[in-house]
Amino acid sequence: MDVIIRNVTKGLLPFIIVFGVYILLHGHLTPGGSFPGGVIIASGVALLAISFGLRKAERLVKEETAHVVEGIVALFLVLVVLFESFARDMLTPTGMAFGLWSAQHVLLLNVVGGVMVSMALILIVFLLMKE
Amino acid sequence: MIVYLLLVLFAATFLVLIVKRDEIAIIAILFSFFSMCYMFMNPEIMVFGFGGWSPPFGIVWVLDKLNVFLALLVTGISSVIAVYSLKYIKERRHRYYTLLCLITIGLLGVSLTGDIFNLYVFFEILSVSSYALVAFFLNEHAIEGAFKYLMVGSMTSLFILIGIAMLYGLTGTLNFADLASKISHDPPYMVALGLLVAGFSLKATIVPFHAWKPDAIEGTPAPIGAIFTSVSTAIGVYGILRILFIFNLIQINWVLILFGAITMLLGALMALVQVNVKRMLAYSGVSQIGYVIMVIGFGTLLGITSGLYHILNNALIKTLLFMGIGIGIYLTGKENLNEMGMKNTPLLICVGIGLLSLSGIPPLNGFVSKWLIFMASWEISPMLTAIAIIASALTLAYSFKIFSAMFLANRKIEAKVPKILLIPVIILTALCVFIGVFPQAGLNMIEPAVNALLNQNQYITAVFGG
Amino acid sequence: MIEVYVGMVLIALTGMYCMVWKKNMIKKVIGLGIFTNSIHLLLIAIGFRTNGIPPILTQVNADYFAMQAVDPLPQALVLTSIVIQLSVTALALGIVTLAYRHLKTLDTERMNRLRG
Amino acid sequence: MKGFLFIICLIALGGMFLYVFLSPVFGVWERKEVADYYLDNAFERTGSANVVSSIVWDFRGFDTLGEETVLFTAAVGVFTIVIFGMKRGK
Repeated sequence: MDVIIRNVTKGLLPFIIVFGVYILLHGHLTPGGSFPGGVIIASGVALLAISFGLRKAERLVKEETAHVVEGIVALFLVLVVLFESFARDMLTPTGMAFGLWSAQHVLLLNVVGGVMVSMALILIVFLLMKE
Repeated sequence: MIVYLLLVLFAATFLVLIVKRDEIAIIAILFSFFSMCYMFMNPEIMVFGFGGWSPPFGIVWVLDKLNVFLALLVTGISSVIAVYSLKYIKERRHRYYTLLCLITIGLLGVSLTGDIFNLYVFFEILSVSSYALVAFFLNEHAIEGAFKYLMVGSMTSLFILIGIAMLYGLTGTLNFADLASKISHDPPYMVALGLLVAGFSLKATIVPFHAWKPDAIEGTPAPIGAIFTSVSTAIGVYGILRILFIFNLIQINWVLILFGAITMLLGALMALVQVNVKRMLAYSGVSQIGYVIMVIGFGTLLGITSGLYHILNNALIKTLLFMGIGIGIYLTGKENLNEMGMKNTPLLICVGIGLLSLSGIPPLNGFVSKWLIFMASWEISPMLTAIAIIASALTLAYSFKIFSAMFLANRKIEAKVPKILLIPVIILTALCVFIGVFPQAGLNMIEPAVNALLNQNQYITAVFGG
Repeated sequence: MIEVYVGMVLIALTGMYCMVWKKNMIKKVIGLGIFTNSIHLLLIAIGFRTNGIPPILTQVNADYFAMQAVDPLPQALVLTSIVIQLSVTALALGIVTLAYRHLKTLDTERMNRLRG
Repeated sequence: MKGFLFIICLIALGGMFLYVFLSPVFGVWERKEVADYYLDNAFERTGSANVVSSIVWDFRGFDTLGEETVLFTAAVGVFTIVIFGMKRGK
């Protein structure tokens, strides 16, 4: 890719990832949640892969790593979601209303689900880009 | 109990890839089978609300007799196939077992859920893992079959999604029991019913939607072909039954009878002209599902009993045959009927019993359900009995074709069969003979399921009362 | 609301036409995407309410929230459905790349003829 | 000829859809007690101000679990197809 896209990517990539993390963390307060946040993070990495080539992007996240992290995170997700069934009384809100800490389990699940979505999408994009 | 079952299955799915041990998947699937056996003993309807929410607001899994019967069948067939595949699949086995666990989760979820959108999600788990497994061998047949199946399958599951959206717009709820109490028989509801039934009839392979199946099965490994023709079709029929149950429309239905009769005849005729053994068995599966759809269309007690009985028998026989013929493919490497001659006495006995049972010869299980089907159709119209008998005769013809090609051919390969491939086949053969000799054993399993299906009020009170 | 439903039906028919009639594999996958998105449009339209507000509680709209917010359930269903759609599309594109690598064509008719 | 029949079928299907969507019982708010329950109780019971988020991860969290499983399945499937297909193709 040409020099403009490379330089723009270099400048924008940290902001894209920070924006994705922001959306993940505020999923229970503002529009968004696990899926949009994960997609934003993954699209940042995909932009890196398009402009600098697959080699460079694989230095950030390896395919095998993405696959294994995805599996572990999915396992954790299963544990938490099934745990909700038994812990209904423990999940009543405790923190300040409209604060970041107001719905702990939704926050946790949003972040974990976002990691899962971003890893899966990074993996799929890398695989489909292979020659 | 349900939660532990799901936890074990999901954990096995993710662990197989990380730890790279196939035994985890086999143990998990066997565990699910035994826990379903335990739940089958329980006489009451069990309701489990996920997340601790009460029925119309959260997702519930309802375990009535029909559900549990299907889940028992599904996990049983899956565990037999999981054991068989340990030797049959030679490469990329971890990925194969991951996908097998996922397909089991999908089948179990579709059969046990009590929420219509949850059903769609699990249906998609089932479909996506099926597409991946069809493409598993990565040759030309596999690619073509997988792409065709993916296109047709995703289109019909989108029909299901439109049907769900229509039902939500019309009633404002997604729970089966709540839907059942709010649905009327006005024309807009009937459109939603039609879309949902069309969506499920792809998995059940009723005639206008049958074309993907032989193509898909031609490319798959033989054990996955067994899953497609036995339990996957059973899940499709279960979906149709459950939708009719929600609409309280289990009564005589000439559309289902017509399509069932066409499916039955066309499947048998198409099976007769095939040369590839997997394609032949795939068309045979289409034909057997035709019987089931026809008798479900009768809506009588005898009709539904014989239909469910035939689902059970078809699952056992088709799995047995696919596994037996899979051993032949494993040994000779050929799928063409003319090149498959071999010599092995235990395999000959097992496949012979399977083929006889498929065509309905008396002391075997295929005869029992076919006899019940003939009786049920005689009550409605003798014409239908005649059609069923013609299809049955065609079944005998192509069964003999398979048998003669495999065991009576001139070119014979002396072969030694690995034990782990033969044991599941022998277990299934024993089951076939057992049900044939003691038909009451099968009937005792099915009668509670039929009663659950015909009694809608019991379901609604169990979901909302408990 | 009529125009939304009519538009949804038109988009759905376009998607179905692409999926069934086009011979190119990539075009078929695009048709699948169009069809799915029309259903998402339908689901969002079902939750519509005149003068509706987004189903997000703030300190400002707390007193009239339950009276005016649109139906949140179809939006959650659409989120789920989007992810499923994405997975199916990813798998379809994987199969298409595989097909192109093996058969050197994207035309479904030629694919059928190649293997005879 | 085949194309003509196909177009007729599509139009019939579209007409059927429109018949349902334009019927007076479709999408009426009075029927939606489930939606009202979510709007009334989501904040008190789960603490999440975004009602959609609380439905996705709490009320119908099991659906979302299934959805993530579909994503995992697709990742495994694409991995199987692409990586091993590349080795096979060469």
